[in-house]
Order: sequence, then structure tokens, then C-alpha cells
Amino acid sequence: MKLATRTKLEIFVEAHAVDEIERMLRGMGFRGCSVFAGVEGAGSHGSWRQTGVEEAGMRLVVTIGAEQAAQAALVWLENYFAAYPGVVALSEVKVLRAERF
Amino acid sequence: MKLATRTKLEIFVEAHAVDEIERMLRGMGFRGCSVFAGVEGAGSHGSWRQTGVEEAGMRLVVTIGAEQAAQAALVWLENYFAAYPGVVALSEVKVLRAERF
Amino acid sequence: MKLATRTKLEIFVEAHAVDEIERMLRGMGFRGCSVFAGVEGAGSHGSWRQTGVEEAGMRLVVTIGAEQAAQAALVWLENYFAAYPGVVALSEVKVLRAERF
Amino acid sequence: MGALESIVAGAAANLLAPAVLFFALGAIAGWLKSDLTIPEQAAKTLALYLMVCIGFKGGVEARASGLTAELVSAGGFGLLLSFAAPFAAYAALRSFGGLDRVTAAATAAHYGSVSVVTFAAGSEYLRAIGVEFGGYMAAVLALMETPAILAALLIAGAPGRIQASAQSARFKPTLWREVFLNGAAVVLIGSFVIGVMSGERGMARLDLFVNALFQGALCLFLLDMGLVAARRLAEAPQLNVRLIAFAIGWPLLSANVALLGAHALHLSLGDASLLAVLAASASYIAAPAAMRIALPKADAGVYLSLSLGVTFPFNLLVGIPLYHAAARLLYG
Amino acid sequence: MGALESIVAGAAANLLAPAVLFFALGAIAGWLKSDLTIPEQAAKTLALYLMVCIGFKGGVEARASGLTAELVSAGGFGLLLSFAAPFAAYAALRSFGGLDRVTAAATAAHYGSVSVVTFAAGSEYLRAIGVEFGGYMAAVLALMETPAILAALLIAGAPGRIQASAQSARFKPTLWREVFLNGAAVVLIGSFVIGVMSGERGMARLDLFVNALFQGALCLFLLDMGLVAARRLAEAPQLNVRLIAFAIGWPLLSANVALLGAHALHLSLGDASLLAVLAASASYIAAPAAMRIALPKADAGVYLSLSLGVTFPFNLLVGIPLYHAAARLLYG
Amino acid sequence: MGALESIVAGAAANLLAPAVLFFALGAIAGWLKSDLTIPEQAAKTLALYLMVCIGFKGGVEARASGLTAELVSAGGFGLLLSFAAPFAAYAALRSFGGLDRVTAAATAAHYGSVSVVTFAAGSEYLRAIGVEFGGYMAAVLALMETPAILAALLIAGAPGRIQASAQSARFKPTLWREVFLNGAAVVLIGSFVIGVMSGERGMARLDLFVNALFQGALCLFLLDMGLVAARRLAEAPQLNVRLIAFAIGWPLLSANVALLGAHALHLSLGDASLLAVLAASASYIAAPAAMRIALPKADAGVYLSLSLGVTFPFNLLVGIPLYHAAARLLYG
Ligand SMILES: Nc1ncnc2c1ncn2[C@@H]1O[C@H](COP(=O)(O)O)[C@@H](O)[C@H]1O
Ligand SMILES: Nc1ncnc2c1ncn2[C@@H]1O[C@H](COP(=O)(O)O)[C@@H](O)[C@H]1O
Ligand SMILES: Nc1ncnc2c1ncn2[C@@H]1O[C@H](COP(=O)(O)O)[C@@H](O)[C@H]1O
Ligand code: NA
Ligand code: NA
Ligand code: NA
Repeated sequence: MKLATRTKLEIFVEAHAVDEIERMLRGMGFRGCSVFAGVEGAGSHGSWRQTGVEEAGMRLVVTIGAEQAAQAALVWLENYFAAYPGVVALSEVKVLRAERF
Repeated sequence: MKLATRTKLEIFVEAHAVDEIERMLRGMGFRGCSVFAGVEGAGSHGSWRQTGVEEAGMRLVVTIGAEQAAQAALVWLENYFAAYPGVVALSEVKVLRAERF
Repeated sequence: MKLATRTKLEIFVEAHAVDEIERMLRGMGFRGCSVFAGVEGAGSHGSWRQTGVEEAGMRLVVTIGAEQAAQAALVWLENYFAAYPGVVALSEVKVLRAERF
Repeated sequence: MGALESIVAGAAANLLAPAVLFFALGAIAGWLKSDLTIPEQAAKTLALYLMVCIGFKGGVEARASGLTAELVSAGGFGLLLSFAAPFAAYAALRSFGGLDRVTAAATAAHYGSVSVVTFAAGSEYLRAIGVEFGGYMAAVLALMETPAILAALLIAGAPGRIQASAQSARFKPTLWREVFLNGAAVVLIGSFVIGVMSGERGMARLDLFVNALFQGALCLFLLDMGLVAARRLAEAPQLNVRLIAFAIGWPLLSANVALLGAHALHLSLGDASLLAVLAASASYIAAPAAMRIALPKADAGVYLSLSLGVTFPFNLLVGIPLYHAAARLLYG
Repeated sequence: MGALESIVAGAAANLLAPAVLFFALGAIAGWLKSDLTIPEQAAKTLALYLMVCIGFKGGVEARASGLTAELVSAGGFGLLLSFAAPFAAYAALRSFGGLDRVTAAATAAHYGSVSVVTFAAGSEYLRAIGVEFGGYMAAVLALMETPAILAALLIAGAPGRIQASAQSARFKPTLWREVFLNGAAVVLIGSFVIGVMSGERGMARLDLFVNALFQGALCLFLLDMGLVAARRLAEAPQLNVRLIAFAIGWPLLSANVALLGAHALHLSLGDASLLAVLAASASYIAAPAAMRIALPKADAGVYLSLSLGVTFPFNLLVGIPLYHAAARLLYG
Repeated sequence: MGALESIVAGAAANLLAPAVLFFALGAIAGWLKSDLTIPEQAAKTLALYLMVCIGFKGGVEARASGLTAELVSAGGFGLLLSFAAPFAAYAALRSFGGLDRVTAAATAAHYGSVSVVTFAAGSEYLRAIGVEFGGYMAAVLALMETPAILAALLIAGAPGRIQASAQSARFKPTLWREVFLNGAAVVLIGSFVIGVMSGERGMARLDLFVNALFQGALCLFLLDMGLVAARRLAEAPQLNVRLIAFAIGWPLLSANVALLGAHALHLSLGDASLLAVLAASASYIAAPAAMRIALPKADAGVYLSLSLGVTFPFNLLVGIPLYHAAARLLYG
């Protein structure tokens, strides 16, 4: 299998920011992403739980792309996290069909 | 802690393929997997959102196993992705109780 | 971007254990975590599916923190997995704002 | 009252029906990008509920009136329409619409197949204006879901294509299950049969559940459909004037063909109107699910935007009263 | 009408009840591997709704009739049955069923405990054929959930075992909360108390919600139970003839023991029938939740397949009318 | 019957209403850490349903009675109250409550804005004791959601602040959409307009859906609110006596200001009571959603614990009958 190395970002953010973050990722060169809804969690801003009454849900945005795109996104995200709750983790993954990322 | 190195596959696929992919993974030697439902995403086939009207949901199948099993699964998946939407990412993880993977 | 290396744990456990595991992680020094609900899966204890009738759902607890905290959590988890179903995977990730993890 | 006036009155009444207004509310909210959402599982449950009601009520009524010759002729004609339509729609989508082969075939499947909610809105419209129709029309609805999908597979040569690669061969069982045993068909037909089996006694127990709540559930579901339709339209760069013309012209044509056939078969006015609604409606559940498996290279952006974003609103707002008006002219 | 004929008629009527037919529809769809699913949260909400209705209606009726001596004797006897049953079931499952100690204990907990939906189906059956029963039977249902779980923990020596490792000690609070404060018990008992407190005035406000919709919600929930039961059966390599024989023989035995006791206690015909249904039913919510915490080494494939895949369908399709028929023979 | 006795009787009747009892059940279950949960999507759907009903019923009634001067005065006064309240609340929260600037502003937004479910409970209370109020109060409810949020943004200087960083500038459109087009406001106003447009004819079709089920849905939703409120209180280390005093004192004060104004404007007794309930209620959906975007540095633990954990239960259990009693004293 011909595998290529790419960078994966896992971005935990509040639901209201997802649209803007998807737009940003596209702008930085990411060609795709997948979003998941969490059920509960905790961080420096306290703990939350997804209930029907409070709409506090966090989302996990996963995106795989080029190292450069990831670096560009990190600059944006650092700025974002200065104001809003959230966390980003970067790691290396191997992918098939390198030309797609 | 005695940790062993294993391979993790994260497979993004349409919901209809999950059963077949679980069967395939078992066949290749994976001894377990976990499946998550996404809420939205985008890729080369356009963007999607999980709504009640359209059943377009993507799933994330996570499986941890031996390097060889992963290589075998990748061959199958490359073939699969030639026809269907989806993405796979491979990475290394450390696990407890190596004999179980 | 100033990135620091931290350890990510991905812990697959039954829903009833999540509270206790979050408490444990806090005790070991983790400063945050995020929990996701799976839809189906399989392992050495057989396969499960999240339905409305059976409450068998597995959760994925993701936490990012210091290597030491992760080692301490692994000791606890090894003990836990001796009695209960579940799996843990450890990997390295890079994060912004190292002081928060 | 002249024919035209009665048509206008019918159209106005339709536009003021709460269900139609809730669809408009959803569409406006979606267009303004409000954060309003209907929880996904709630919408799926509402869809399931609507199908259970349609099937069950139809079954109870069909039992009461006997499974007459009308069921056979309406069902047979519906099957034929559903199977034949994709061939014509495919030709139109290729030549006039300019779509590639696979996307044209997949889109044709959607237009040959039917929409449960359009049927629901159509039958509520008839009920509101006091026009009777046969309970067996619920069975006709169920029968018309699948043939169009088979026709599209024939057109695209998919069953052959699917065997081409080792991987897709594995998906044949999944495909056939999706085609013949998709959830919507199973629930519709199953509930119809349950209605037939349990009859008036069963209806006595389920009356309020199946009748009194139906309108309300339809309103909530249409609120969601409005949101989805608006988003589909906003995110559809592939749509052009010709495709939109197809998505409006086809139902008009298709409804009239259905009316002529229904008239020739001596179906009642109500049955003819519903057959026209079915013929005009486009699938957005069963057909996309099958196409994703059988024709993954088709552009889902095209078929879903046309079906959900153009044809569905057109039928709901304008088509239903129009087809019924045409039926009255014909049955005059 | 002779006794046998009336039994046959009762069984036939039961099989034609919409709720039972929807269960069959789900089972068939699951067996054919249709992609039909009931959204998970919808099914949980339906279960919650059913429990609220059962508890609340029972409470209102119990208040109307006064909390009589019958409640005390039915409740006491129910508690006893639920606590004693696991010991007998355990013995049978070890010797005749050939299960290991832990799986046998966990399975015994399921058969001593009760199923809310079986109770719902049983009371709908009695209502349909016009047999009265006490509102307090909803409280008896709630009382019978927990004792069997405690008995199974005693049998397995779990409270001791659980202290063995440092980790599991931490789960003791979780376990006790699960046993005594599981959601099902809290909602059933809470709604019963609310029914008692708010009485006829409360019922006046909730009448349609609690009564008119109940059958419909039961139908949808049973559709899901049918799907789950079929899948459980298909994926249960652990099941053998002996275990299946247990899953059918035990309810027959257990129902008759309950009938004899109820008769001796001078409970009414309806109450006796419902006690038999409760005794025959097997838990699939409270018991598995507790067993996953207390006896994680037990094979969930065994206890869930037996309870959901065999005993539940048996009781629903055959058991309920049978136990009532037996009650009528006994009560002459 | 003396004034005091009638107040006590009203309070007792309120506490025995099923909806209030279900809230108490949820709170007790949450406090005991039972594993009871209401599926998240079910609760959201219930909230949506409640808003559709409130808006639609209000619209139908408003059409029947004509959109009178009373709507204008009640609406205008409501707008004013909602906009002015945050300034006073902010001052109190800063000085007496000791909160930081941003958290005080965000909390003030919650107390100026309103709670749909408190309104629902209030109108059910009035209905139960036979006090009439205008259908247009549903529109007043919708109007009072947003001004308080704008006032809080002014107080915190947020629109300016938000432009400070490149990132947050991007979130301005999201914020304005959240403020003016949040789902709750869209559904409430949309359903009100649909009610006005479809009138009695629409109500004829939706009667049972909108009326007969309302109480039941409210019970289930309040069960969830009880669970959430208990958890909020348990996990709120930030709360101190002063803040809790604010969360009880503010509604008392605010309700009386609303009553005096309503009396001066010659609103009816029922309308005055509902205005008091609205003024006393604190938002827990629209306000937090906007604050998360506009004032992310505010401590959500403070505003949600106060609004959901203290003020909501206080209004539901004690406030509603109290405000109505005060209204009756005032209206003599
Ligand atoms: N160390 C962590 N590991 C995993 N998830 C985290 C971590 N820290 C924060 N999160 C997630 O990100 C959200 C916001 O984090 P914070 O800004 O620290 O409050 C939390 O509620 C968690 O869901
Ligand atoms: N680069 C990516 N990062 C994360 N998820 C992706 C990526 N590309 C595709 N996906 C996911 O896989 C689905 C199918 O991808 P595609 O075949 O490219 O349309 C998308 O809708 C996403 O949910
Ligand atoms: N190799 C694996 N890869 C991914 N998830 C796994 C794996 N093994 C187990 N799991 C998850 O953990 C659960 C419990 O595992 P087990 O204790 O092996 O039954 C399974 O049901 C899966 O959801
Ligand atoms: Na059609
Ligand atoms: Na039992
Ligand atoms: Na207020």
C-alpha cells in the first residue's frame, strides 16, 4: 500500500463555531472534514453535558490535510481560543490517495 | 505499564457500508471495533449533514489491531474507495494487554 | 506555532463507568476530557448496538494531558479492564498552550 | 362558482393550511440561516409515524370497502407509471438537462418513485375539501416506491456494473435489501396489512393516535422539510435553469399522464387526484438510499436539490391543488 | 361458550391486536434484515412515556379505590415472588441449562424481575376483553423490579466479590444507585405517587395524553422490540435447546405459581392474571443495567437473548392469553 | 373566602398540578443521582412542540379577538421591561452580587429575557383556576426574548469588544443571527403568525394536537427540567447566599413592577398576571446561546445555575401563584 503522511487536527469547539471553522479550514487548504457531537466533557471553562434544556454541546471537528494547512489553521485557532473555549490536538496519520489531501 | 504498539484505523464511510466493513475487518484479523455517527462533514463528494429527512450520515469506524491486519484492510479499502465516498487514516497507538489485539 | 507534545488517551468503556473514570482522570492530573457515544461495536465481550430497548452503549472518553498522568491512569485502567469490558489507546499529540494540559 | 374561481379558492385554501404554512416557516428560517433545527431522530420518528398512520388507516378503510377491482387497476397502473417514468425522465435529463449518464439515471429513479409526505399533504388536501378516495391508495403509494429504482438500475446497467469490482459485488445483497426491504416500504406495507387484519376493532383502539395527531405531526415534519429544502437550494451550485425547469415541468407532465390513465381506468375523482400527486412527487428517502449504494458516482447534490429543493415545494404549494383542479376538469 | 373455545378466541383476539401485529412486523423486518430502525432516543422516550402512563393511571385509580388491603397482599406477594424466583431459576439454569455460575445468577435476576412492556400488553389485553384489575398493580410492577436483582447478587456473592479489587469497590455506589434508583423504577413509582396525589383532577388534565395515545405508543415501541428480538435471536450462538426450553418453561411455571398464590390471597381475577404476567415476564432494562455493573463476567449474550429474544415474544404472543385462561379455570 | 385563604388555596392547587409534581420528581431523582435521563433530542422536541402550541394557540385567539390596543400596550410594555431590566439587574449583580463585569452583564441578560416554560406553567395555572388572558400574550412572550440580550451587549460593550480581534469579528454575523433569529423566537413568532393566518379553521385541524397533549408534554419536559435544575445546583460551587438571594429577590421585585405597569395600562387581570410571570422568569435557552457567542468570558456556571437551578424552580413552585395573588390584591 502506498501510504502518505498527512496531519490530522482534532478540534473541540462549541457548536456555534462549527460553520465558521469549516469555512476557515477550507480557506487554509483542507479538502474535507467530519464533525461529531460530544455528550459531555470538562475543561478550564467548567464541565458541560449535552441535554435538551441547555444547548451547551461541544463538537469535535476532525480534518486531515497537509502540514502547512494545519500550521495555518493553528494560527487562526490560537487566536480563536484566546476568546472561546476549546482545544486542538495535532497528530500525524498515514493516508491512501495522497493527492486528495 | 507494559505497553505494546498497534495500528489504529479510522475509517469514514457511509452508513450502509458499516456492516460489510465490520465483516471485512474481522476477516482481516481485527478483534474489535467501535462505530460513531457524525453530524456533518465535507469531502470530494460534497458536503453532508445528518438530518431526519435525508439519511446521508457518515460513520466513523475505529479499529485497533496488528500492523498486518491494517495493511490487509487497506488493500480492501483502496478498492472500496475507488467506488464509494470515504477516507481512511492509519496511525500508531500504544495499548495494554497486547495479546487482545 | 509553539506546539508542545502531550499524551492522548482514548478510552472505550461502558456508559455506567464514565463518571467514575472522569473522576479518576481528574485525580491523575488531567485537566479536561470529552466524551462521545458510540452507535455499535464489537470486542472480546461480543458485539453491541445502541438501541432504545437495550442500554448497552459504549462511550469513548478522550483526554489529553501529561505523559505521567497518562501512565497513572493506565495503572488504574488495567485494573478496571480486568473486571470490565473496554479498551484504551495511547498516542502522542501536539497541542497549543502547553500550560493548560 | 366557475371552474377558475374554484381552482383559485382551492389553491388559496391549500396555502392557508397550517401544514403548508409550517413548511413556509421552515423554508424562511432556513433561508435566513436561523439556528432552528428539528432534532434528527425526532424527524425520523415523525416520518415513521406518518407512514404508520397512512398505511394503517388505508388498510382499515380498504378492509371496510373490500379489496376491490379498483385496487387492482390503481395498483397496476401505479406500478406501470413508476417503472416507465424513469425511462422518459432519463431521456429528458440527458438531452434537455445535460446530465451525465449516471446522475441522470439516479435522478430519474427519484422522479419515478414517490414521496410519502407529498402523498400525505395531498390526501389531507382532499379531506379538507371533502373529496373521497380509496384507502387502498396507501398500498398504491407503497407499490410505487420500488419499480422506478429497478428501472434506473436497468438504465444505468448497474447490476452488471456492480459485479465489476470485488468490493461492489459484496454490496449486492445490501442493495437488494435496500431496494425491496427499505424501512419506508416495510412500514407502509406492514401497517397497511395490519390495518387490513385488525380492521375497525383495531382502529377503535388507535383512533386518536392515528387521526387526531396526524395533522400536527405533519406540521412539525414539514417545518423540518422547509429547513432542509432551503438549505438544499442554497448549497446547490450544480442547479441551472434547465434542471429547475425539469423539476417543475416533469411533475406537471407526469400528473397529467396519470390523470388520463386514471380516467381511462374509471378510477374515482379522488383516486385520480392522488395518483396524479404520486406521479408528480419525487422520492427523497428510498431512492437516494438505493442510489448511494448502486450508483455512488451519481451526484447526490443534483438529485436531492431537485427533489427536495424544487419539486417538493412546488407540489406542496402549487401542484396539489392544481392536479386536483385538472382532475375536476377532466372528470367535469 | 366452552372454556377451550373461549381460550382459543382470547388467543386469536390477542394475536390480532394492533400492538401484537406491530411486534410481528418488527420481528419480520428484523429477520429479513430490513434497514428499518426506530431511532434510539425515540424508543427510550416511548419507554419513558409508557412508564409514566402506567404509573400515573395506576396511581389515580388506586386513589379512587383507596389503598386497600389488596395492595398490601398483592405487593407483598409480588416482592416475595421476585426475591424467591432467582433462587429456583438459578438452580435450573445451572443444572438443566448448564450455565456457569455468574451467567446463571445474572440470568436468574432477569427472570425474577419484570418487564414493563409485557405488563402493558397484559393490561391492554385485559382491558380489551373487559376484565378489571386494580390500579395498584402498577405499584406491584414497580416493587417487583428490584428484589430479584438483590437475590441474584446474593447468589453470586457479588457484594463480597465487588470489594475484591480496588476498582470495583469504587463502583459500589454506582451499583446501589443502579439497583434502587434506576430510571425505570423512579419513573414508575414517581408517576404512581403523582397519580395518587393529583387524583381525578390531575387525570382530567392528562386524560388524552395518558389514555388515548397509549395504544399507539405501545405499537411503535413493540415495532422496535420486534426488531431487537429478531436481531438478538439471529446473533445468539450461545443459545441451545435447553436454554430455549428454560425461557419458555420458566414463565409457564412461574405464572402458575403466581396464580395459585393470588388465588390463595383472594386477589381478583384481573389482579391474579396480571401477577401471573409479571411473574412470567423477564426484565430487559433494569436487570441488564445492574448486571453489567455487578456481574460483568456474566455473558450478556445469554441473558439478553433469552429475555428479549425468546421469553418476551412468547409471553406477548402466547403467554398473556394463556395465563389469563389458566386464571379463569382456577377462579372457575 | 378571605384573600389569604384564597392565596393559600391557589398555592396548594399549583403544587398539586401534575406538571409541578413531575418537576419535583425530576429534581428528586437528580438530587439522588438516579440514572434517569430524558433523551436530549426528545427534550428538544418537546420544547419545540410547546413553543409551536403556545404560538399557534395565541395566534388563533388573537385573530378571534382582533389585534386590539391591548396587544400594543402589553407588547410595548413588555419590550420596555425586557430592555430596561438588565440595567437594574446588572447594577444589583455587580454591587450586591459581587460578580465581575462580564458575568454580571450575561446574567442580567438572562433575567431581562424570559422563559417559555415558565410562561407555559403560568398560563396553565390561570386556565386551571379559570382566569382569562389574551392570546396575544404569546406574542408578548416572543417580543420579550431579545431586547434584554441587546441591553446586556450594550452594558458589556460587546459589539465593540467583538470587533477587537480578527477572529471574533467573524462571529458577528453568527451573533446577530443568534440574537434575532434564534430558533425559539422564530418558532414562537412563526407559529403565532400561522395561528393568525389559519384561524379557527386551522385550529379545527390541530385542536387535539395543540390542546389535549399540551399538559402531558409539559409534564415530561418539566421532569427533564427537574433533573437539570438539580444537577445545576449540585455542581455550582460559584453560588453563594447573595447570588441565591438575587435569584429569588429579583423575580419578586420584577413581577411587582410588571404588575404596577400592567395595572396602569389597564390590562386585564390575566394579562397582568402573565406579564408578571414573564418579568419574573429568566431565560435558559436564548440568552445562554447568545452569551456563549458574545460574552464567552462570562461564567456560564453562574448564569445557568441561577436561572435554571434557583429562579426557575422558585417561579414554578411559589412564584406563579404568588404573582397572581398579588395581581388580585392590586386589581381588588
Ligand atoms: N485536556 C482535554 N482533553 C480532552 N478534551 C478537552 C481537554 N480540555 C478541554 N477539552 C474539551 O474542550 C472543551 C473546552 O475546553 P476548555 O476551553 O478548556 O473549557 C471541554 O469542555 C472539553 O470538552
Ligand atoms: N480530509 C478529510 N478529513 C476528515 N474527514 C474527511 C476528509 N475527507 C473526507 N472526509 C470525510 O469522508 C467523507 C467522504 O469523503 P469524500 O469521499 O472525499 O467525499 C466526507 O464527507 C467527510 O465526512
Ligand atoms: N480492537 C478494538 N478496536 C476498537 N474498539 C475496540 C476494540 N476492541 C474493543 N473495542 C471497543 O471496546 C468495547 C469493549 O471491548 P471488549 O472488552 O474487548 O469487549 C467493544 O465493544 C468495542 O466497542
Ligand atoms: Na413520481
Ligand atoms: Na419475572
Ligand atoms: Na425576565
